[in-house]
Parts: sequence; C-alpha cells; structure tokens
Amino acid sequence: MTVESTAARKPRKRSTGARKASPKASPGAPQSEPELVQLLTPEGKRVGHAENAVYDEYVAGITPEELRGLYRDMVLTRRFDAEATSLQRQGELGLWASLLGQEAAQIGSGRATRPDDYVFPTYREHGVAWCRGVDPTNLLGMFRGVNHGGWDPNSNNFHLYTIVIGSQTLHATGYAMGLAKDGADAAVIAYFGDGASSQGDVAESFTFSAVYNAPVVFFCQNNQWAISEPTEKQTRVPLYQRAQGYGFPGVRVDGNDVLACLAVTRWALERARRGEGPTLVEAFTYRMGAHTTSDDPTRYRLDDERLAWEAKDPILRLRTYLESENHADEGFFAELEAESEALGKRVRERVRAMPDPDHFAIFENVYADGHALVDEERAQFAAYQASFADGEGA
Amino acid sequence: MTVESTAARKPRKRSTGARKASPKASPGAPQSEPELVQLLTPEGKRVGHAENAVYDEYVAGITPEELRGLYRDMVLTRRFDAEATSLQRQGELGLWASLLGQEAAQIGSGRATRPDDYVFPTYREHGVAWCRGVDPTNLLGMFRGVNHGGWDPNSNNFHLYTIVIGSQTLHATGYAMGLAKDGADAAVIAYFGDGASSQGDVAESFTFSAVYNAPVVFFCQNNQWAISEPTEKQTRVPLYQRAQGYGFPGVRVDGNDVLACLAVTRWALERARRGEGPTLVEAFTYRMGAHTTSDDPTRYRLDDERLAWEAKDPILRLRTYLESENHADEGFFAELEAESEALGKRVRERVRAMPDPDHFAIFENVYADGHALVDEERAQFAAYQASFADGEGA
Amino acid sequence: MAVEKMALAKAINESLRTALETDPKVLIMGEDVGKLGGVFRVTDGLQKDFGEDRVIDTPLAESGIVGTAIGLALRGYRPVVEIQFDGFVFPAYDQIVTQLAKMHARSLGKVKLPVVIRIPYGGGIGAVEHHSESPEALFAHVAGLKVISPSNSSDAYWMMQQAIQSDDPVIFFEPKRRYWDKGEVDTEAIPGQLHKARVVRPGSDLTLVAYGPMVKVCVEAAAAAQEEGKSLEVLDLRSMSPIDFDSVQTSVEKTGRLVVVHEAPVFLGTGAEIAARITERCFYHLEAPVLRVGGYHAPYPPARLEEEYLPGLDRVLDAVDRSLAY
Amino acid sequence: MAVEKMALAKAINESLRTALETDPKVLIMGEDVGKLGGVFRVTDGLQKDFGEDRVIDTPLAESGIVGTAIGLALRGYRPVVEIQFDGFVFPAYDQIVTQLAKMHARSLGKVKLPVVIRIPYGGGIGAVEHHSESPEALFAHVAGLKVISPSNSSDAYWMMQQAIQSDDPVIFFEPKRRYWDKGEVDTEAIPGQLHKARVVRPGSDLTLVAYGPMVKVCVEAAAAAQEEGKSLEVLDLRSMSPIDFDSVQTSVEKTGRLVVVHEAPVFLGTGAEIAARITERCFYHLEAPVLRVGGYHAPYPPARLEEEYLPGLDRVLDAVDRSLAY
Ligand SMILES: Cc1ncc(C[n+]2csc(CCOP(=O)(O)OP(=O)(O)O)c2C)c(N)n1
Ligand SMILES: Cc1ncc(C[n+]2csc(CCOP(=O)(O)OP(=O)(O)O)c2C)c(N)n1
Ligand SMILES: [Mg+2]
Ligand SMILES: [Mg+2]
Repeated sequence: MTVESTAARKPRKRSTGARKASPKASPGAPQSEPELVQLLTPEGKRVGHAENAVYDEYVAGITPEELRGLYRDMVLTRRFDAEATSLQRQGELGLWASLLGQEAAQIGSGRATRPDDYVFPTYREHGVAWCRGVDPTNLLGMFRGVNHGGWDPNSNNFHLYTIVIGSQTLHATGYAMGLAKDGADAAVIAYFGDGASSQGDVAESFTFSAVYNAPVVFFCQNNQWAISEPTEKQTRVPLYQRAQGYGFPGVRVDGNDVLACLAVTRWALERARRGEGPTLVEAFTYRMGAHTTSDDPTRYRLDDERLAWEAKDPILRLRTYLESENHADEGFFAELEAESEALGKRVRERVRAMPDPDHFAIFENVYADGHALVDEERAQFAAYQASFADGEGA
Repeated sequence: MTVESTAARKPRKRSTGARKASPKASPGAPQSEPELVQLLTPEGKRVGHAENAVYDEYVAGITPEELRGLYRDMVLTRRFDAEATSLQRQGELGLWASLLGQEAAQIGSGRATRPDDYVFPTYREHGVAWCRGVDPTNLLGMFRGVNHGGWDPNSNNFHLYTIVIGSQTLHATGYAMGLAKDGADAAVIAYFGDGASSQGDVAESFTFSAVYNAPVVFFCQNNQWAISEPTEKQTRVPLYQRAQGYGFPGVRVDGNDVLACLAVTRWALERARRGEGPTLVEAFTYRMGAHTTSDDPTRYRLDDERLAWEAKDPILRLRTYLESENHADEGFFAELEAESEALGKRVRERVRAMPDPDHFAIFENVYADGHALVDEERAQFAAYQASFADGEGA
Repeated sequence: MAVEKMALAKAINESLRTALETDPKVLIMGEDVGKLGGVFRVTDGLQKDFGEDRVIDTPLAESGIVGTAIGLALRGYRPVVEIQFDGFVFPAYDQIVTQLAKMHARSLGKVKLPVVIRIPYGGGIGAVEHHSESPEALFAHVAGLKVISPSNSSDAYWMMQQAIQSDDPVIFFEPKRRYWDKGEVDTEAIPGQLHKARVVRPGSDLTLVAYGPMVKVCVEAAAAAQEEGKSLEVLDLRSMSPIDFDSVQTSVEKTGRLVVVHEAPVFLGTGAEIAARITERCFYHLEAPVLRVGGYHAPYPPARLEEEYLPGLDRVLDAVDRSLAY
Repeated sequence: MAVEKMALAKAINESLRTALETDPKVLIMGEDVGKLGGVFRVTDGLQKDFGEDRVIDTPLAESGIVGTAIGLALRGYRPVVEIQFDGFVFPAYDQIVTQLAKMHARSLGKVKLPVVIRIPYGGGIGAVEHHSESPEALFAHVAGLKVISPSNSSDAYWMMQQAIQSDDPVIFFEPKRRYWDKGEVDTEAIPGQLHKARVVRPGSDLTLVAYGPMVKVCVEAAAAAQEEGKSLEVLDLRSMSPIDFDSVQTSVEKTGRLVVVHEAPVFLGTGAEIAARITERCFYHLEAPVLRVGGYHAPYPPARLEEEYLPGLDRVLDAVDRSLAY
C-alpha cells in the first residue's frame, strides 16, 4: 500500500540552493541510470535476442535492406539538419533547432509508424518528418519566417510543429480518441521533450489517454537538456516511470539505438492499435548541438559531456554493425554520400528561392468563414498601401 | 525497464462509449480495491500493531483522552456541518459544501499538523479548519455571500478556501519551498479531491515539490465523486500510485479511520520536516451527502452506495472502539451532546447576525498600494449613491 | 409544432439535440455533462439518448478538455465543449489562445477547428467566487476566435446551430441568469446572420447597446425612459467578435447618442472598443461622448454586493440622463 | 559613479542585482534564468553571485512557476518571475488571473502578494511564432494586477525597483527589441511616480501616446513631423494599469488631437480604453476622433511580414495626417 520510490529515499537538504550544481559530471552515464532497452550496443554489436525478447520480436525479421534504409534515413536527416544550420548562419533562416544526436530516436520511431497513423511533433522532429514523407524544405518556412507552418498536416498525417511546449500532447490524445471512436486501425504518436514533461498539459494528456484508453504513444526524447536546464530540474526519477502513476506502461529505450527505437515504438503502436491504450516511451538520448542556433551551450555545460556522447553516435553505431555484418558495401556508402550532397544542394536552392509572402497574407486564414473586422482592416491596409503607390505615381 | 501497471493489462474497448456505465455496483468495496492502511476496522476493532508498524508507531502512545478528543472533534464538526446545511435551506447561506462522511480524514490529518505547519484547504475542509482553531462561523461568510474569505490565513496558518480546483497545491508547494529556504522546522499540507487530481496544476505541484524536495504533504480526499463523476473518470489506477512516477511515496489510508489518518499524516509530515520531501496521502473515503446544497445526487448515483458507506461511518467506528475499551462513559457522550447543541445555537445566531458588507467594500482591497482607476470609480460610485440621497432629501 | 415557448437553457438543449441528431460528428464534452446533464441541466437527457460516446463526461481538467477537443476536431469531429462556469475557463486559456485560435492560420488554412466552447457567464444568481464573471473581452481581443452571446431563447437555439455549423472556433457565452427566461423558438425559421446586431426596440433619442443578460435590463430601461418621454433605441449586439459596427453606426447616426452596457468591467471591456470605433465613425453625429455602464475595476464581489456591482435599470438610466444632458 | 550609460537589458539586470543585494527576500525564478542568465541575458551573472537558492531555475511549467511564486510570497518572499517570451505566459494565465490578482481582495487585505512577472514582449526581432506578441490588454483588463512597461534604460532600472517594492502583483512588460538600446541610468536619482506618464517631447498640434517599444517610433515620427512644421507632443504612458489619464487629458486639452500607438492589436487594445475615456473627458476639446495605430486582428505574422504588421513611422504619420485633416 505504500509505494516508495527508490530515488526518493535519500534525504536531501531542503533548500533549493543545496541542489548539486551543474554541469553534471556525466549526466547520462549508463551505470548510474536505470536499464534501458538496447538492441545495438554503442560498439555496434547486436544484443542477444533473449535479453529483450518482448521488443526484439518486432525487429526479428529485419532485412539488410531495411537496415540500410534506416542508415540512409539517419544520414540524410543529419545532412539536411547540418544544411539548415549553415543556412541559418548564412542568414537564410532566422533560427534553426538542430536534431543532431537524436537521429536514431526519430528515425527509429518514425519508421515504426504506418501511413494511417498520425504524428504530433514538437519543433525538432525533422527526422520524423522525413520518415513521414514531408518534403524537408517545407520544414524551413517557419524558421525562415515566411509562414508558421508550411505543410498540409493531412497530406502525410504529420501535424504542424508546435512551439508552445507540451500542448500538442493533448491534440494527439484527442485525435487518438477520435480514432477509437471511428474504430480505425491506426494509432497516434506524440513527441515531446524532457523539459516538456513538467507541463500540466502533458500530465492532462496522460490522464485523458488513460481514462479513455486512447491509442496514443507518448514518445519523450529525453535529450537531457531543456535549453540550459538538465533533466534533474524537471524530475528526480527517470521519466518513463511517470506512466505508471497514470496506469499505463512506460519504457526507457536507448535513444541512440535506431533498432531499439524501432522495436519499442512498433510494440507500443501495436498495443495502441490492439486497443490496449497509451504507452510512454522515453528515448534516452543527447542533444549534441545547441538548443537552437540562438543558444550558447558553453554557458551551461562542459564540452566533455558532448564528447562522451559522440562515442555513442547513433549513425556510427549502425554503420559499424552494417559493416561488421557485411550488410553494406563501399558502393552503398559512396552512393549515399552523393545523395547526401544532392539533398544539401536541393535544400539550399529551394530555400534561397523561397519567396517572401505577400503582404496581404497577414489577413489570410485568420478565420475559415470570414470576419467583418478582418475585412475592414484588410481594406484599410490596401488603401494605406495604395496611398504610397499614388504618391510615387504623382 | 518496463513498468507495467497492473490495472492497465486488461484491454478495453477503445471507445469512450464502451466504458462501464455508472452508478457503479459498489465503487468502494474494499475487496476490489488495493490494500489501505487501517488501524481501526469498520467494526471499531483496533488492527494489530504489527500489520502497519511504520504508521502504527505514530499513534502507539495515544491516550484515551486524546481519543475522546478526536471523537469530540468529529462530532462537533459534523454538527457544525449539519447546521450549515440547514442554514442554507433556511436561506441564510447561498450554498454549502458539506463534509459529511469525511470527518475522519479531516480530523485525523488536521490533528496531525502542528501550529507552525501551514494548511492549504479546498472549499470543504471545515474539519481541518476546526483543528486549526479557525472559528467555524468565519467559514460561513463566503457561503453566505458577504465575503470571499473571512479569516486571516496567518492567524492559524490556515489558508483561505480555494475554489479553482487544484490551484492551491502550487501555493502549498511554493510555501513549502519557502519553509525550506528559511530552515523552518515545519511542513505544509495541501488538500485536494479525487477530481482535482486531473488538473495540470496538481501535476505541476508534484513536479516542483519533487525537484525542490519541498516539505509538503499532498492530502487527497478521494471521496469517490467529483460532483457527478465517479473516480474512474479521472484515473484508471488508484490515485496514491500517482506519486511514484514523480519520485516520492504515495500511501492509501482508510479515510474513515481517524486513527489511521492521524498516524499516516503524522508520518508524512515528519518525513517532510526531516527533509525527506513530499508525500502523497490518498484518504479513501466517501462523500455521503450531495456535492453542495445545489446538487442532486439522485441523478447519478444509487442510494445503495450511500447506505453501504453508512456502515463505515467514521464517527460510529470510533465510538464503538471507545465504548468497547471503556475509554469513554455515558457522561462524556451526554456532555458532548450538550456542547454540540450549544455549538449549533452559536452558529445560527452568529450567522443571522452577520451584517451585509458595506457597498464600498467593492472597492476595498483591490490593491494593497492603491490604484487611480479604483479611486476614480469609487468616487463616481459615491456620487451616484449620493444622487439618490439627494433625491430623497429634496 | 415548430414554434414553442421554452426557457433559454432548454433552447440550447434542443439545439444541441438537433445538432447531435443531424450530424454524427457532433460531440458534447465537459465536466458533469452526462448523467447530471450539467450543473444547469443544459445537456439534460442528451447522454441518455446519444450515449457516452457522444456526450462525454471528461476528467476535471479544462486545458485537457479543450486540448483534446482540438485533437478531435483535427480528426473531423465537431466538439461542443462546456466550461462549467466563467471563472473556470482560465486553465484552458492557453489552449484556446495559442492553439484553438491560431491553428487555422498556422496551417495556412489547411486545418479547420469547428469547436464551440460554451461558457455560462455573468452574475445575478447569488453565487460564490468565480461563478459570476464576464470575461468576454479576454476572448474578443484574440484573433481567430468568434465570440457571441444570445439574449433570448430563439437566439440561443439558432446561434448555437450556427456556431456548431461554423468552421471557426466559437466562444459561446450563455447568460446564466437568463437560463430560466422563456421565449418563443421557431425551429423551422430561417435564421438571420450570426454576427448581425438586432434592433430590439426602436427609438430616436439615444442608442443603448447591450448583449446577453443586459439586453433585458436595457429594454426595461427603455420602457422606463419612455414614461419620461425619452425614446431609446435598444440594440442587441449578439456578437462581440466580430462586432456589427455598421448597425451601431446606423442607429447612432439617427440618435446622436450612445450608451453601451455590459456586466464586464468597463476598463478595456467591449464597450471601450465600441466607444472608440463609433466615435471615429460618427464623429460629427455624436452629441455626447459614448458613455459606458458596466462592472468596476474590482474582482466580482461577494453575492450580497452584486446588486450594487451589476449595471441595473437605475445605473443605465443615470448614464442615459448624463448623455442627454450634453 | 551613479550615472552610467547602459543597455535596457543591463539596466534591468542592475536593478535586479540591487534588489537581491538590499532585500534578502527577493528571489528570481524562471526557465534558464540561472547559468544561462536567461535567453536575453537579463539575469546574467545573478545566480553566480547570489546562489541557486535565490536565483532559481524552475521546471518548464509556467503555471507552476507563478503558482509557487504565490506560495513563496505568502511565506514572505518577493519573487521576480521571468516568463521566457510573451506567448508563453498563457499556461500561467489562470494562476495570474484567478489567484495572483484576486488573493489580496479575497483575504480582505490580510494577504499581500508582492510578485513581479517579467515578460519580454513585442516584435521586431525576426522571431518565430509566439515570440513577438503584445498581450498587455489581457492583463490590464483584470483588476488586482498592475501593468507597466519601460521604454528606456532609466525607467527600466527604476520601474523595476518600484515594482519589486510594490505590495501588489506587477506585470512588467519588457520591450524586447529595445533591450540593446543604451541610455543613462542614475542609480541614485529620486524616481518619479511609478504610474505617471511622462512627456517625452512637448508639442502643440497633436498628442501621440505610446509605451514600451513604440515610444521610440513616436519620437522619430514627431521629429519627422517637425520637419513638415507639425508640432507633436509625445507621451510615454509607462503604465497600462492604472493609466495616467490625467496627463493624457492635460495634453489633449492643449493639442485637441490624440493618436494612440501600440503594437498590440487595435481591437480591444489599450488604445480603445484611452480613446473611450479621453473622448469622455475631453469631448469639447477634441477636434478629431482619437485615432489608433496598432496591430491587426490577426495572429502575429511570420517574421518576414512583421514590418508590415508593426506600427512604424509611416503608419504613425499617416494617422497624424488623418487626425490633422479633421
Ligand atoms: C510554454 C513554453 N514555455 C517556454 C518555451 C521556451 N522554450 C522553447 S524550447 C524550451 C526547452 C524545451 O526543452 P525540451 O522539452 O527538453 O525539448 P528539447 O528542446 O530539448 O527538444 C523552452 C523552455 C516554450 N516554447 N513554450
Ligand atoms: C477549475 C475548476 N473547474 C471546475 C470547477 C467546478 N467544480 C467545483 S467542485 C468540482 C468537483 C471537485 O471534485 P473533487 O476534486 O473530487 O472534490 P470534492 O468536491 O469531491 O471534494 C467541480 C467540477 C471548479 N471549481 N474549478
Ligand atoms: Mg530536452
Ligand atoms: Mg471528490
């Protein structure tokens, strides 16, 4: 009748000031962390099937081609991301939120979705967007400042990026409630971060999804930082444990292991589709870059930490495995390199060609059915604009 | 690495419409519920000390006099509550939220607090107010409509009633953070209901209290109903389990057992004072009356349910124990009956004598440091009022 | 049988029933909307007839209610959400303002959110704190929302029909102290435009503009003024976003005087916008400044003070006199 | 050494530092306010010097930040809370409106809540959605809150001092695109009244009222107008609740014309209240209706459109011309 949390046993000094100062020595050191589902070690070795039998079966029959596909996805996503970062530096974008380091979490989970599933991203799910078939250049519009969301969510069942932290988890839950009502054979996946886990909306989405047994997977990319705040500012126990208190399962997966992410997400989505309700997946990973291009991580974390995580690079890991198993040859890698270059080039060209929106776009789509005040203001704006044209003409 | 919730295992139909229709056969039947801390059985028998050793020690030395005190508290609280209900029927109050059935949860927890502790109630903690020494007639002002809170929170370290569900849990957490900063040897207790557990604010208070290790006890009176909604509309697992996911302990206690409530709350407050951080206590009880005097429970629950719970009446239970142990004699009960009558009389008189507030009270205390607009409107109001007086004078 | 006399609450109930019958995508969501039928019985009997799958008792979490309603709308549903009382809409304010209001624009028109949020509002029922507020300006200021309020049973029925049919999010403020007022509803009528004001009582000396619960007060004030030989035109605004300034302008060009009445605090209330804009449109017609009657810059007071706080007949007539004195 | 030239952000930083030094009860709370010093570096160096116990990095939950700040204030602390950007204040809106604003009144004056909520607001910095909004009217409409905004470094320093010393909750809007503008700060001056408007530039033909980021635009507009022989008086309002109507009235009685400028949407923006009230106070002095220049009734647009959306020199002068044409 008493649930004692292991982490809560040791008394701490009761002052906020007494909490250990960050940067932490090594926040993600596996030894101090709870076990996580891992199918590929950081050294690129396949973990025995027995250890994670429940999840392993979801990737048991994976073919070398599929593995190469995952590798390709990660490489191209990283390339796209790097291109966007450099486009920001060149002034073509106002801002960029890089996913560097989180490719496995995103490609693994994204590839686990089916076309009929629906995805609710944050603002960093460029890899998931890739898996959903969203043209990556469309993601850049909002970062360039030409729109607030440049794709049709229903074309790829990939919702718009949501910036207000956590709010999309409720939209995802509502959508999943709708799927259930429709008896659809599909599920929803909602992405959020470790920082977002503190928002009331995320907790409410856990409550609603549990009460209505909604077919939704909550996919938390714990990249260990919310801008400058380490995860210990959000929770004192591992995040996947949050689910239990709401009555559904939580799993921690190695977020740098694309195979494990694929397997665990498939398992969770399957549960949802089978009518077993929500699941929380915590993908334990690391934000290798800055929060966004506006951020300066040197102010709050040591370089050592990043270096330690480079050794666990998700792409390197799969490459080692592919090579050691002879699943990919030189030709494959060379071809991919060329494809990568081509992608970069296309992104650069498309962004530079992206026109500024028409001024009247301010007044577009404020309402679906129109609104007298918007009409009035649009007309005033037009008259005002025209007054300059007149002036010039005079 | 996977946390499977027991309750989540059985698949449910994924449609909200498929959920079991209430009224439930017997939502609080102990056999179907998880074990709870109980020191007095519904039949008034003391449970062996060994069964609940951790908590039992907190009431091990309790004297017959103290037991009679708890009994007196419960009886007088119930009497006060009944008086208020009837004053509402007589039109003296606009509304009343009865605590009928929750006396043990409130007196047990309220008596566990020390003078230096601080209490954040909902709108139903009349028994806790009693323990804190708040004059019960002061509680009636807001229900009569003469004020929104008629006592000085700092006189008894008993905060004002809060109507916006859940918000006080954050105030409690902040106050507890302040206690910790001050190095005070005191703790905070925050009350909330089963319905409130769904609010984002309550979840955020769990997060903040865990992260700052704040000395706060979250005391949830699960009276099984949030107006017309049974607890299964808020959660699919017992509420005390919620705490674990935030990294602190949760306990379910028999909310109709005043001894157990006293013991468990003392234990939790002690933990807090010792610097061991927050605890969630779920007092499993039953709202025997209507939600408020405006409510009509016959629309949504069967009378059977209430009848089943009458057998577990918290007051009866302690009386049986007192009598079987010869801890109280006829004289005690007769005296208490008289005291009860006197209390009722005093409450009636005081309420009827409660003056309506001065009209200018509208403009009082809007700001501590004053505000030009309030001054302007007050003056206009005065002039407007005076215009009638003039008319009458003319 | 199409014309029936019914209370305003019942008219909304009938309108919701009609919507549930005609469109399988319509859902009702909120706290206690099921078996209880809502604390005001506005959804009475609907769960019994349409099932728990369409009339949904939700967890006690307003952000969650609106947030999941958004998700359901994304899936093609048309949720009608109940907020139990005006003061309890604020936990949902973030979802309403940052998501519900903006998602259509954010998606460049790809996504539509036909969500109706019903909010019983206003005072006069002797309630405790948070149960008597009028927060409409806090929604009308936000682009992307439509904000309306009926003053009578017929409008309650038809405006709810139109709100549900609208592809835009609509905040539907229900004048709770008028729930029990009866009026005729013709369920086969051809409704007027949703956002058009209505002349409730024609007059020539001064225009009174009101909406929701204050329309009745203004009509009574006009009747009282009539006895003193003053002819007041009463306009029921019906919509606070958009506001039908054309109709107000037409009236003010005729009368030359305007008093706006609402329960909400005057400071930055909808009356401020009406005063500002009508003064701009009718600068040479106005013989007096636009006057406003409304709540004070203070929290809604305890019930025993609400009669002093709320605009009543006398305060409206006082403003009328002041305006006519110019 | 008391007078120093510093950027507006630095002036706030210095003011917070002074407050932390002089009053041990002052706390700084918010997301990333510690090591990072806030995304705008306004709290730079404070955690280093005053410790994690006084400069507190909070969980990512705005309702939690404001809610716990209320609790800390109840315990005798004076929290200064940072909301990272304007658009992220809404998750805290419920705590601000139903608790922070009302608790003093609810307690009949027994409880005081000296909480300052800092919100960087406004556009012009080329940011993504939710990072450029001006929601001040949504706070000024609510009784129990004081709402202010400095336009320059000196005010930033002193108004922050006064906000922290105030026993009322203060919403402190920081004009984010002016963070880097430098101005003189005399840290030993005797500050003026917190809620008093200031004549920035005297003039006789028309009054321009602005606050925060728009003061600079109005001063530039006045300079441009001067070249055309028009004398504009510019008032820096400084406080949106309360509003110093007396000062505006004095100016308008002199000039006979008023244009109010803010970034926030015009519809139900603070300009509406100023127009309504000044028209009432100065009915016979006004030679033109009060005109307003501000944002449109639309979500704040993507960065590449903000120049069109935001009131600039030309739009202000256009309104001035329209006013003078009456
Ligand atoms: C409600 C809200 N508050 C604050 C912000 C500012 N902000 C943007 S990202 C971020 C950190 C998010 O951290 P996390 O959830 O871990 O996601 P990550 O960026 O690490 O992917 C913050 C505070 C915001 N976008 N929304
Ligand atoms: C934010 C908010 N939403 C709705 C309400 C209306 N309301 C008052 S009490 C109540 C039910 C509360 O249930 P619970 O938390 O279980 O407490 P109980 O009344 O059973 O003691 C509701 C919905 C409210 N007061 N605040
Ligand atoms: Mg993160
Ligand atoms: Mg309850």
